[in-house]
Amino acid sequence: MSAVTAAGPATRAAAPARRRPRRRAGKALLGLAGIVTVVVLIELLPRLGVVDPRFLPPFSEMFSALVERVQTPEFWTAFRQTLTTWAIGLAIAMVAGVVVGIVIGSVPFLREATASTIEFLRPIPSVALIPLAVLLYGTGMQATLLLVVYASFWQVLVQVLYGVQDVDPVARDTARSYRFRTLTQARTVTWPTALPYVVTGFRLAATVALILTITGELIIGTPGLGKLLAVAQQSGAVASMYALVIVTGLLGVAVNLFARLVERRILRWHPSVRRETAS
Amino acid sequence: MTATPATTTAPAATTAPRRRRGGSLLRRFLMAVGLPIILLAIWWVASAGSESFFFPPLQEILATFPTTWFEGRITAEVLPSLYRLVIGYLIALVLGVGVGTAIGLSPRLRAFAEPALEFFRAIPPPVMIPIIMLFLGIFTTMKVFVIATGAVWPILLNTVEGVRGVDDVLRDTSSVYRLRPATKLRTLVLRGASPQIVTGARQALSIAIILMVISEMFAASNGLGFTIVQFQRSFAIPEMWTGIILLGLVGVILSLIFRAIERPVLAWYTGLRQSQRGGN
Amino acid sequence: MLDVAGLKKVYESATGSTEAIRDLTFQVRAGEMVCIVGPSGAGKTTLLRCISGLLPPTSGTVSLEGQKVSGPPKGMAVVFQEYARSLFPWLTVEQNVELPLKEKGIGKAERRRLVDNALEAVGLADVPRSYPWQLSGGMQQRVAIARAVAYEPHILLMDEPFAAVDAQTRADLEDLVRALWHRLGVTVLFVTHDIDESIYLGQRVLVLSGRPTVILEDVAVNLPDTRDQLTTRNDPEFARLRAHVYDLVQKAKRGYRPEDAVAPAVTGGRDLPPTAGDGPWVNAGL
Amino acid sequence: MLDVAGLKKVYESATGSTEAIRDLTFQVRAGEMVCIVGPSGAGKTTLLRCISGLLPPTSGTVSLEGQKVSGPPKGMAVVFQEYARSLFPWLTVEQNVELPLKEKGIGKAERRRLVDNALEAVGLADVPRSYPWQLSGGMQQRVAIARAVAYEPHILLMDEPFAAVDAQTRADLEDLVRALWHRLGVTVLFVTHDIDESIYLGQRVLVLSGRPTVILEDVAVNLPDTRDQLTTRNDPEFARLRAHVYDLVQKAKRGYRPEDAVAPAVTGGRDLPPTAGDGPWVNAGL
Amino acid sequence: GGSGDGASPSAGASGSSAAGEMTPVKVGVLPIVDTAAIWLGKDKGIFEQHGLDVTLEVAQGGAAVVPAVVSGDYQFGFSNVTSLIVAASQGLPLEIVAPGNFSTGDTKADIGAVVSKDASITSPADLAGKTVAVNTLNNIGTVTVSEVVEKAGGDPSTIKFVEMGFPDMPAAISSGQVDAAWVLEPFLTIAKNQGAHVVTSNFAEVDPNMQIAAYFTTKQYAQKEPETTKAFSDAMKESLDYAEAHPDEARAILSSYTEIDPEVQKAMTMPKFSSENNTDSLQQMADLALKYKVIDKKVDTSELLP
Ligand SMILES: Nc1ncnc2c1ncn2[C@@H]1O[C@H](COP(=O)(O)OP(=O)(O)OP(=O)(O)O)[C@@H](O)[C@H]1O
Ligand SMILES: Nc1ncnc2c1ncn2[C@@H]1O[C@H](COP(=O)(O)OP(=O)(O)OP(=O)(O)O)[C@@H](O)[C@H]1O
Ligand SMILES: [Mg+2]
Ligand SMILES: [Mg+2]
Repeated sequence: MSAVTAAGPATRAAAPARRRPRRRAGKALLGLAGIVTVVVLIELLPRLGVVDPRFLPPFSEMFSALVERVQTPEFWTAFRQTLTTWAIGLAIAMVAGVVVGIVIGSVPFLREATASTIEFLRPIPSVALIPLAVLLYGTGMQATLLLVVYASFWQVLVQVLYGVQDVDPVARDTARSYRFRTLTQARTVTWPTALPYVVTGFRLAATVALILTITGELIIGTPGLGKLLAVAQQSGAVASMYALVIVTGLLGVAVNLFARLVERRILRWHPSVRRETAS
Repeated sequence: MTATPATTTAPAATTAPRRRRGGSLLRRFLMAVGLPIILLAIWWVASAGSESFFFPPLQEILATFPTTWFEGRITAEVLPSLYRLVIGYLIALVLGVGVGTAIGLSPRLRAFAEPALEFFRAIPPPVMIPIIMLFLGIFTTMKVFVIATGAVWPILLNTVEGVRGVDDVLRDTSSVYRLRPATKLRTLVLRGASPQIVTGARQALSIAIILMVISEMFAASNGLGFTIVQFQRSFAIPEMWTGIILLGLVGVILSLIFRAIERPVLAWYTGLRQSQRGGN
Repeated sequence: MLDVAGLKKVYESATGSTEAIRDLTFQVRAGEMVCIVGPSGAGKTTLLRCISGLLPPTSGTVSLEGQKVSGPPKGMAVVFQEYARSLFPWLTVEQNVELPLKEKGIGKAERRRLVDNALEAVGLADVPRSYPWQLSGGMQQRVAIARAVAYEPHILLMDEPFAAVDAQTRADLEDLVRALWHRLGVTVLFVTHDIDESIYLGQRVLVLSGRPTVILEDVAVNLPDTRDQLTTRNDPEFARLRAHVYDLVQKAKRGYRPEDAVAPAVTGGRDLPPTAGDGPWVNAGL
Repeated sequence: MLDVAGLKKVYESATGSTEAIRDLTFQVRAGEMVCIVGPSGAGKTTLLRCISGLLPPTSGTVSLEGQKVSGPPKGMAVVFQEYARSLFPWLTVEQNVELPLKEKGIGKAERRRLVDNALEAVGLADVPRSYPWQLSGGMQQRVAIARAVAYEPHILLMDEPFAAVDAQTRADLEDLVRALWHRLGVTVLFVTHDIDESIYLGQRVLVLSGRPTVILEDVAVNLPDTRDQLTTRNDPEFARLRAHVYDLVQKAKRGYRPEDAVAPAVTGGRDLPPTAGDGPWVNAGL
Repeated sequence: GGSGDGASPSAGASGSSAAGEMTPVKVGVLPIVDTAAIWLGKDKGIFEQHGLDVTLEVAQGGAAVVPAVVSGDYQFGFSNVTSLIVAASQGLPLEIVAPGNFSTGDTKADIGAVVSKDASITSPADLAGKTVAVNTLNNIGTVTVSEVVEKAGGDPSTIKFVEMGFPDMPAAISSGQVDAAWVLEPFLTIAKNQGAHVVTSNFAEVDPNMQIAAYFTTKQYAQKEPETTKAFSDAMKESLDYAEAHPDEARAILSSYTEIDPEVQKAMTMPKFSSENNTDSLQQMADLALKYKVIDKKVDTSELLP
């Protein structure tokens, strides 16, 4: 009675493989639904008179302003300039934040010695540094870059500091017992543990950097989308201004999509990703 | 084979660490002030003979400090700012943890809300403020709102990630023992995510301070940030520097308070992480 | 009571799929004590997780008291193989044991009593206020056991629960589980690698094949109901069963599968004698 | 080779201090295989962690080859009791085993060979590209063993390394460790709860008392050097040793301590006979 | 003077350099109506004729312009006179090289005015005790509004000034968040279109010929580069005169650097441009700044002039 007849080769099941992209598509659809909800809200609020359409125009007006914008070459120049400033600033902040964070976080002495200074420097708003930035670098990209790096560096640093602290003691002991070199330990134990924190840090820093790129351009006058925004604002071109706001918002969404994509690849082992990709 | 009288805890062992702990308090203090003092010294020396209008000597800045702040500005400018800061921060905390937990628990909700949230997150506050003013006016409510909406992101993001990363086996344990949703939330999800929530809360603190300043740059008539901007505009540069220093000090003090609150909340976590690092 | 029918579990991952359980069918009566042995990586943990409703099976069903299991059922306690990770690091030992009782709605005084008794029973009465990470591996495992014991479940699933404790403690805990079983009439599924233990504890021993898992044999343990560490283990029937199960596990380890027995060309088939253990409750591989 | 002198370890925490190890003194010669047994929570893990230089002792010293140990020494491999947490979840099985070899500076081809051999030896040749969390508990433990084996250490510390594997695999792994020991002349410290295992493997068995730990007895295992699962375990000397060690562990569990033997008023003192094991390398409870 | 319609860039250069070796200068300006003259001048090639290769750097506020000029990143900048007076009072060595723009003197339709939706506010005196939005506290707006209120018999110290960007003011008035707002063009026109009425044209009321803004550089730069400074000063003055003489062109140039709605652009008032600094007005502004505690010591504005 205990004999089993059901044999059948180990199923390299094809069904789930088909299911996965569909699930991802479903997710994208849900996200789209979220955006559409917001769009509908922005369209309706002014139309229903909840807000004055002169100050918050309906989405359709913003959108047509955006369409007009997108056709001008100066928009694309500005767009490229903004992206450049943003990308360079973010890259500097990420690299510096991660390196400094891992070094400081791994050495208890450094961690203790720098804690108060970090807490002192962190809350100083970049906007208060504008005169300094201008003084040091004029109004070119570098001045805005200074603000961008200053603001987003702390985001990364703090995330990395906490991430480094999260290393499993047993994993750390394993590394030590096999006498991993400091650098190997940082690379193979500390870094992967901190990675989920770094990804969050990246997402935070990416938007902070974007915000400061735009703000810097807006206030200092570094060329870019922010400068267009400043002009639109000064001229009372409301729809046109919101069109640019939409562009920055979309940039933010793109950054997040990118971060999620990266996360799915490099954090495959992490419980959060594991659970969500498991059947 | 000498027999030691057996007591579970060696009495000698209990006094020594207490002394050590007392010593470490002084050490901790020295650690905390060491680097700042060095940096201040460098600043002092480097700026000593400064002719630059925008980089006055540190000596001059420090000399301006008392007259600038201690003659009424603390109550007139700093306290209102701090009030708005604290309220905004608390709102961000509640909102961030609440929404973050919901999003972290439900992949569907996350898929739905994330792009829209990311959209708003990427919009610079200086651009958003005019819109917010339409709804909330120009006074305290608006500023509190700006602080809250800016500071909520690190908390929200970290909470989402923390909740997502809660240990599987613990999760299973909780379902097996059929913990009620409320208990599960309290004892499993929030506690499990607390290290990361604290990270976010820490981040948010400095962001809140930054946004306090930014919100006071628009439609303001008092506040620490407002005062700094005023100094900056009226070319009262040493005064502006004292304001920046004061901002930093506010940051340090708030972070000390934060640490005092964080310590008991995360006692288990630090204990866990340190338990095997040296055992003492 | 418990009815596992045609259970199959395939793990999917980006790199490919792993068929952990091929086809399991068996029943467990209420109040029965069933031990499960099988080679490492066979799918024992997977089986327990399916039974406890934590893992949806790929196909087949698990029913408990006539109800199809789709989430963790009421009155069940599980001791996980990853005992260390199943303790809440932010709760003390005491709180860890108490938490499920609170959820069950047991009054404070009663809770106290249950917690104290359970900790006492596993030999941890002196560390109630320690945190799990301040304990040794074996002590952590005993906390997990105490939690399950204090919960007084109807059905108790244990996954190698004594792996990290010393021989003497292990014997004590074995007797504790049997005492609990007697006292509460709880249904127990007990995964172990210790063949002696499986026979000492169980009324039946389910021997699993290697992955993908099917049942090799369902061995009935015809030992007297009152067992004790000395006499039971010296019983000749005990020795016979041990040898038999050991033999089965060894075969499983070598890759022997029941279907090999009917497949004509396989060497080494047929060397598994039909056993007396195939009671009415077994329907392996239907 | 290894010299532990007056070792004492007290864990400090906010809630109070726990004296895990009171006073341990013993030596291990190069190339010796020493097993350590003792009740759960005795301080075995703590001892290994002190020896491996991961945990600073409260007092006393550990020296290896004449050098005081202050950090993990060269050429050491440790299999941790928390095997699951000692595997890096972000690396595949293969990478987990390979990483220390890379650190050691071993060339690629040689690394491949070592990794493949080690995985083969522990029976995991078929899952090199899985992640640890895709494996069963016993498989994870075997990955940790494979990592230590592939490392070809001078000194190998193992903390209940076979707790999660089935009986047959356990026997195979025991033979694997002995083969490795023979082949490389590595010094092995092996913590186990399985008394049979300790005798089967060791040249000496250190029996520890309950917490705070001292050495109860250092039992010499006078069994022939070539052992095998069948004949060795049937050796009458094996049975004698097993009974003796079992007796010791049971006493330890009941709270018996060597100082009780000299304390005049303690009942049950004196019932521990001086054993032949007190060789020149033991100085328990100095 | 100037070269008429400036159609031929190579025509008789009044500057010192030949067309081949232009001196590059950067000027920090704001994207507002007040700077129309320099944009027009650049467009017409007036600066080229003076041997200057002008780059106009747009900033949002004076906050960025003054430091940039002080640091030498910009050679010249545009700022309202009160800011310059404040800078001077703090010892910042600035020098006015050309006037910027002036009040039209039309008390009914100047380029800046206090507007309100509140029908009960009709005279400046009614502003006492009310909330009034200005773009920058303690600056030209608060000073002139206070002065107007006092002239009308109100108590300026009871006005609650709040700070807000010009673009946000029409909305704030509309929604009643502020009782009144001091706005400049084009927001003045926008606000008026939305039903706000002008309470007072504060610039024109203070002084019909009030100088609002100026182009400046640092004293060091003026000393070090007297020729470039002179060239810029000359070109600027020429541009100002040109803009004043060709109001339609000045109005049209707006679309090159702003996004003002064409309707608004047509309806709005243009400021007055003139090549002569109004020294009386400057001194009066300094005195008012002292009076309303924007600065704490008297400033002699002649020191600001070359
Ligand atoms: N999350 C997972 N993803 C992919 N495969 C898995 C996963 N969990 C388990 N497996 C595979 O399923 C099989 C059975 O695992 P399971 O944990 O049930 O074994 P087990 O019988 O409990 O073994 P052990 O006695 O070693 O604990 C193993 O081959 C394992 O590799
Ligand atoms: N981090 C810690 N903080 C406080 N006490 C600890 C800590 N780690 C271990 N202990 C205590 O030290 C004692 C010895 O622990 P250890 O882990 O060495 O025991 P063990 O002999 O390995 O036990 P087992 O066989 O159960 O693994 C235990 O009583 C334990 O409670
Ligand atoms: Mg298992
Ligand atoms: Mg241990």
